[in-house]
Amino acid sequence: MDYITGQFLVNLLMNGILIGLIYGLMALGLTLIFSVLGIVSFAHGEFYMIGGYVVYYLLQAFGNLEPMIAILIAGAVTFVIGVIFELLFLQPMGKGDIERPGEYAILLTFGLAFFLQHVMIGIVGPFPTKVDRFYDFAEIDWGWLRMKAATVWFFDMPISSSRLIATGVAVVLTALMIWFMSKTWTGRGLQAVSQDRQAASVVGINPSHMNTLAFGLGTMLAGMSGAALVTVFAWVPWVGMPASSKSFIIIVLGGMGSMPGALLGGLVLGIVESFGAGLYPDPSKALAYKDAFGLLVFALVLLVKPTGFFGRKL
Amino acid sequence: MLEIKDLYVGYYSDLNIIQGVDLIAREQQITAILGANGVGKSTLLKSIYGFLKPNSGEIWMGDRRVDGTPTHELINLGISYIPQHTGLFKWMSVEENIELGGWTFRKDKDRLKQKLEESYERFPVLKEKRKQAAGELSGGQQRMVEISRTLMTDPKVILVDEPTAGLAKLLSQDVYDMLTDLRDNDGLTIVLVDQEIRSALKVSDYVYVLDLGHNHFDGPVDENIDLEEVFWA
Amino acid sequence: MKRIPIQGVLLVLLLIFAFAFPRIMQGQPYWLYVALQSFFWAMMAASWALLAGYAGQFSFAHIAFMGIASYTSGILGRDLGWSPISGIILGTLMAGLVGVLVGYLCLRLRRTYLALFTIAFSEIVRLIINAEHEFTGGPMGLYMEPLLETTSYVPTYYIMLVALIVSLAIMYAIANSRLGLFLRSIREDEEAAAAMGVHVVRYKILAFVITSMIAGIAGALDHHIIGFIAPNELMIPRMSLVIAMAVIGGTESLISASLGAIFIHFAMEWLQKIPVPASWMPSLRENTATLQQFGLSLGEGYLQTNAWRMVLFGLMLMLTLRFWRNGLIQPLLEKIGRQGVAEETVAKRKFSQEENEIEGTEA
Amino acid sequence: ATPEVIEKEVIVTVEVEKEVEVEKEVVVTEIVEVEAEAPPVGRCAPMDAADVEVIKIGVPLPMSAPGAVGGGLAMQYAVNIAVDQLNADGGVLGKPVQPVFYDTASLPERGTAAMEYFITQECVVAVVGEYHSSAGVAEKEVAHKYHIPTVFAETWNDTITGAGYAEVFRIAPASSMVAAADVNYISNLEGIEFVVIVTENTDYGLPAADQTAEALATIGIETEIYSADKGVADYSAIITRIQAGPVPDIVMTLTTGEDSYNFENQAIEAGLMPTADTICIANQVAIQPAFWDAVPGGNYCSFRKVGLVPALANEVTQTFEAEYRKRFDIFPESYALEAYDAMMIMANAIENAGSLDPDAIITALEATDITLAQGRYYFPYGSDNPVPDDEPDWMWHQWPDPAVLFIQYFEEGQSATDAAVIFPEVYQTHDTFLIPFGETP
Amino acid sequence: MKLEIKNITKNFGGMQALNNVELTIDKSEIIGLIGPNGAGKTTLTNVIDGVYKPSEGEVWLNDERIDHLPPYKIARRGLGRTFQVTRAFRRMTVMENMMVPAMAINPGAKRQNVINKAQGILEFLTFEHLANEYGRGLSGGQQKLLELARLLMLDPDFVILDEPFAGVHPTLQETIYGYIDKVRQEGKAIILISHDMDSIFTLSERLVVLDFGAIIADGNPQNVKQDPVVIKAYLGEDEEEDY
Ligand SMILES: Nc1ncnc2c1ncn2[C@@H]1O[C@H](COP(=O)(O)OP(=O)(O)OP(=O)(O)O)[C@@H](O)[C@H]1O
Ligand SMILES: Nc1ncnc2c1ncn2[C@@H]1O[C@H](COP(=O)(O)OP(=O)(O)OP(=O)(O)O)[C@@H](O)[C@H]1O
Ligand SMILES: [Mg+2]
Ligand SMILES: [Mg+2]
Repeated sequence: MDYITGQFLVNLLMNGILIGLIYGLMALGLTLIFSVLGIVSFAHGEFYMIGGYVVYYLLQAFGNLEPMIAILIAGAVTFVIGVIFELLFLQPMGKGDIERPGEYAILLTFGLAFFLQHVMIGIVGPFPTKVDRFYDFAEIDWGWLRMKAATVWFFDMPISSSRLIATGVAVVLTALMIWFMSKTWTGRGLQAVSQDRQAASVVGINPSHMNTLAFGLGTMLAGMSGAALVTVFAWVPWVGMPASSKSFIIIVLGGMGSMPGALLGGLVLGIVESFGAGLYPDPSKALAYKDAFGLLVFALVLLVKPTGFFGRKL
Repeated sequence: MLEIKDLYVGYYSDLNIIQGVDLIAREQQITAILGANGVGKSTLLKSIYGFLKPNSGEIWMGDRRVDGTPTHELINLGISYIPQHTGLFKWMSVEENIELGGWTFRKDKDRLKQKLEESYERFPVLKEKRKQAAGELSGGQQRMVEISRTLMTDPKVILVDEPTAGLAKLLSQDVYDMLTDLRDNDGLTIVLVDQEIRSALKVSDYVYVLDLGHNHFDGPVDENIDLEEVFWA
Repeated sequence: MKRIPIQGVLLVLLLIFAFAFPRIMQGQPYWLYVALQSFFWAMMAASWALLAGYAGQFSFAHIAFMGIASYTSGILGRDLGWSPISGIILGTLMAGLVGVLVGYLCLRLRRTYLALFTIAFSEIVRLIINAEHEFTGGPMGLYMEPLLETTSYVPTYYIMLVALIVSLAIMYAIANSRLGLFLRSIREDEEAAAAMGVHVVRYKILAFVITSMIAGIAGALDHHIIGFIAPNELMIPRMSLVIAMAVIGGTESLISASLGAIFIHFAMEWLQKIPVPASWMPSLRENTATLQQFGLSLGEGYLQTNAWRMVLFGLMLMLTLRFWRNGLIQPLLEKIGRQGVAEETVAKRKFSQEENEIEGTEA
Repeated sequence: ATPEVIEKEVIVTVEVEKEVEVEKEVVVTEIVEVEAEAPPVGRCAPMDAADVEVIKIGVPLPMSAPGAVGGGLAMQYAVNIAVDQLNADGGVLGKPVQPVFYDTASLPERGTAAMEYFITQECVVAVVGEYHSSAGVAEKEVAHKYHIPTVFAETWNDTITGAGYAEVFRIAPASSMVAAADVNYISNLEGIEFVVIVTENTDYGLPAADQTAEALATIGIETEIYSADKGVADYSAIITRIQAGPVPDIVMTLTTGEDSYNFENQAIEAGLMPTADTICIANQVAIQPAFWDAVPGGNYCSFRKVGLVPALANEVTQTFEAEYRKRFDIFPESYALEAYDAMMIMANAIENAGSLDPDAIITALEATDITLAQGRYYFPYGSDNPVPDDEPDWMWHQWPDPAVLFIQYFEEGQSATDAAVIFPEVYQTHDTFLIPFGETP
Repeated sequence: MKLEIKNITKNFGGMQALNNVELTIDKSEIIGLIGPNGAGKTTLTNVIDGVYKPSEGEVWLNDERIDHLPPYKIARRGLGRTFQVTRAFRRMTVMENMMVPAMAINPGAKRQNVINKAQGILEFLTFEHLANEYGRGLSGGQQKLLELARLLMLDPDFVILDEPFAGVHPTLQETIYGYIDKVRQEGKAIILISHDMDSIFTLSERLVVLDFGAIIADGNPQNVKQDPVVIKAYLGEDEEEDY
């Protein structure tokens, strides 16, 4: 236990915050889908996976493509796939033909997850690939802040630069989404549908379109987060499965359907996992239980406050 | 204005709830649709408003045939619907709720602003509460928001389903006053489904009584109206 | 009403077929083995259908109960030398006990929240079994003493078949008793049910206990037959498979759900290779290299799908849900057996209308 | 296939009836004997190659979750390469060879199903393959039950061969062998006192880590094991934790695939390894070019490789590698090489046996002496030469020398072929057990 | 037959829905409970019924404290209520809907007896032709009737009717009047919540008025009707009676 020092705890916290923002990025799209369609997509991670691969192959083909553009293209690709899927399979749900849409959607997206994942295995093969960090940092040394191409030291605490970039993307995307949802007409239309479908159609909003749009935007965000994170993690066709389960946890922690909630939920999860794994007495099991710590907090939150931190009260 | 010809609608393929109903909602009048429970009044409204697809028959709006038109497009034709239970966006502010009523002309900022002002003039309470979440309002105020939202689009016809069920007397009086006001001052055509037969008769100009899927009785509301037929069940 | 016997006749035929199966499949132990595994899935799917379809508890914890019972029995056998039978009994009780706990914790959770909570529960169970390998065998798995000292699948086939029939009978009785009625009323509206005097807490927990015990006994039996269990079997995709089976069969009927499971299990086996018309073979053979590139391979008159099997499965699940929303088997059974409620209502309504009309003309 | 089965059964019952006629008291024991000796009903492979059109060989592999799909698909492709080569050379016993694949998904239950399917439905003559021990342990039982010769390609669990079944052979190392090799290497380094092992929580990783730790303890080296579930993408918490403790002399990665890349990359970015004080031993997937994309700072990491040095690859290896690259464009992993070799060994044994009789094939397998992609294969202990008391049980039908090499990169982006072989001494390319951090040999 | 509501307060977050409500009912009578929308009438029902736990105060039924009992126990002690917003079991038939309360309170009940009883009630409420219709296939008014039908199956000694007339056709309202009369004659107590003043004044023997969660009047209907506070809060000035 003598390894537990102040510096150690600060490092754990810092790790937790960074990975937490990244987790938040993963969950952003899922929370949008949940808020409008009222469903959890089990294929969320697969769109995340596809986003990553799109960037990988784009950068393979056009080596000097601006990475941020690659991220946008990845978003466009997953948007299209999401829209097609929604039109083919989720539309009857919007029409109110489905008795229990939540469960219907869980199963349907589970089938989609299977489908996408194994098709990708067939196409790209099962071996891990990865994209190197998008940008090299300039070299500086100010004592408290040192930077090198791949790593930044903040008060002697090493932080990977690709993670920093990904968290930057996370914050920007979340801000954009919040702005979009509250300030644009389309965003308000989405909100309206999420709160009362019938009323929305009574004012002239086409709820089916909004459903399609929301699902597409959700998968787009999933794709973009994958695109940003393919520099952080090694990529395989099944990389989406843990991303999905993390996202489930996060949207519940943050309050289903809340955008800032997604980031906050991600932070909580990241910090809990970090401290759990850092402080669990038996080192050989510390990491084995890392997911369990998150799940435990998740279960507790569900039991104590099912609406999450940012959940709607009414 | 709104005309229904020999309409057949149902929930199962081989059973029509509405079996050959004919109905005309005359311009600038309140047309009441009455009848026992389960005769198909709500079903009729739902089919006019595109939630249910007619099996046969026609629905005309002016000289345009509208059966089969999706709900969100009807609004462009000037038909609006106030369902029985309030359908507000509970977590949005009052102002956002009313503004969303202007969805179909959302690009036209000036018109939006003007219509919003009109709503506030009609219901000054709402102006005070405009930043409050709609779900926190009392039942009557929620009705006001809903009506304001419906009026944003300048509809020609409004369909209203049991607007006062469960409303306190004072409030339901307000609602009926509002309906007559809309007819008299804004020139709207109103189709009213109600079980509050007495109150409905007081405000309406023409009444239809339905019997299990059929027309049973209809006639203008005046001193000569056959009350027996209206209360028939 | 008079058509109900058809369903009964079908059931009897089905039973006769099931009991005769080992004779029909004599010398084909593979199909016997597949069948006995399918009974395991059928028990899982049917008990899940009781929990989700009747009681409305869309839970992912079922696979964990299966695992808890199996591991309990396996560990008792390994450390204390308990016989499989006593192990299975205690394991089942253990699953029931944990069922009480989970049922209790889930009291306040509905729908998607319940699904997510139970996923978390299942994962925690699996992670613990995986991590505490000194005790559970961890990822290396745990040997389970064989149920019978025989390599033939005939006796084990009958054991699983009887287990399935008995558990179905029990669940059928439950579903059609007061308990079933209460469970459905709870599914529809808990508060209203409570206001009518239904002891919601008790019945909800009871639903968890009963179904998790059936999952438990299915798992413990099956793993004593396999002789081995590994934590991988508790993974969420396997639970999703159970749910898919029940849904494809139809969640509101136990028989449908179990037939769905048997059907899917056989279909998944069958999908290992799909037959190809002889006329295709030459052109396929020319492209063997390409096929191999994508993980497909050729046999005589068939194509081995291997990894693509899962793609087909995903597609099948999506299409079934989309186009046969009540499952594949349940509507079939309803068609054969009984007029739908809708039709009955239609008839009655028409009748009452006619009566009205007659009265009308008389008056 | 079915008609043969029925015939067989008839024979068995007739025999029993005959006994009954002879004498009642003997009957009981006789029946038992007959039943015990009769091959279990269902096995349908013929004994004579003349009776078949193709010789079928079963190949159980994980091709869906929770199995390691990557391993399964690579091995499937490798087996196909082997079969194509065999058939191009005229097949076995003049008949073409046909592999029959089955997805076992790392589950024991699927393993049993696979074997039953191969043996009773497809009438395979032999079985080769499997990646996961968890499925393998179940498969070996069925192989034993039907007396079907089986060569396991990549299942490390000691008990696979430890059970001593006549039918079961293995060309992958037993996990104890790998642990021994690790310890052997580490004991050759100087000043090693504290080793950190990061392992995955699987049937491969945990036993490997435990055995290594145990063996290191015998030479006085302290170890600390961190185990993680597959798919844990973020290792920062325990990297921080390792850094907070005493500086390890070695950090050894026993996670596989993308997980190892993630750990190594994060550990390197955090400055945990490799440093002047800490040696980095990466997982064997470091052999792939993708390693440099995934772990850009991975220079001076060494990794363990089972099988021949790329530089020393023989002709078979090279031909195979060329074929393999057509699909995956990467250097074949050891399990791909093993799958290829396993199929070749089996074909060779059938050819030598001159018949499809399992006993003949097993005898031929025991007499294997052939050089393939991974080196020269032979099985020192078998029915003629039982495992001696001073050797562990799992040496039964076990290929004793899968080469376990340590290779180290010393230039960024270096190809595995150019990297330095540092252990064992015989293969050393730079006369050293370790190229110190930052130095060029 | 005694229901005592002692000093009940109920808060939702910062909102006080009930404020020190005191009410005693100790003989079989029909009590009209009225008040503006949002006054707390339904909330009071829910507190009595055990759906909500009161923030403060106690509820006693026949000298037993019931405010901490779960709803099903309260139902079994003979207190039944209907829901203002109807809550039919949507995927169960009308018959099954009605079997639930009967079987829940009487474990030994014979299925056939229950069905017979239900049949009788359905006839009484004139929708026996819908016995096999699913709950979701009922019209708004029919769902109201189903609420009542289930209550009849429960056969409680103490009945709370929350807006039984809203959306129900006048002819059927008469039927419900008939039911209320019958129950009254059996010596049971009824709390009737309604905004339909005609019905309230016709039926009730005692009137309780809630406003902002507090009782502002309690007594003889004729007196309450004249109470200026009540008129201001709820009834309004123009008391006209036609038809
Ligand atoms: N979703 C549905 N599925 C099947 N049948 C339905 C459905 N909704 C209504 N019905 C049937 O249609 C008939 C008419 O229903 P509708 O709701 O139109 O009645 P209504 O005239 O509005 O009655 P009320 O005054 O009680 O609201 C009812 O008898 C009911 O059984
Ligand atoms: N679950 C709840 N959470 C928060 N506030 C609530 C809740 N239930 C009721 N309220 C609030 O309590 C107040 C009283 O509501 P209640 O339903 O008891 O009114 P009521 O007298 O029955 O009105 P109505 O005549 O419209 O049915 C209202 O302001 C309502 O918004
Ligand atoms: Mg209606
Ligand atoms: Mg109320």
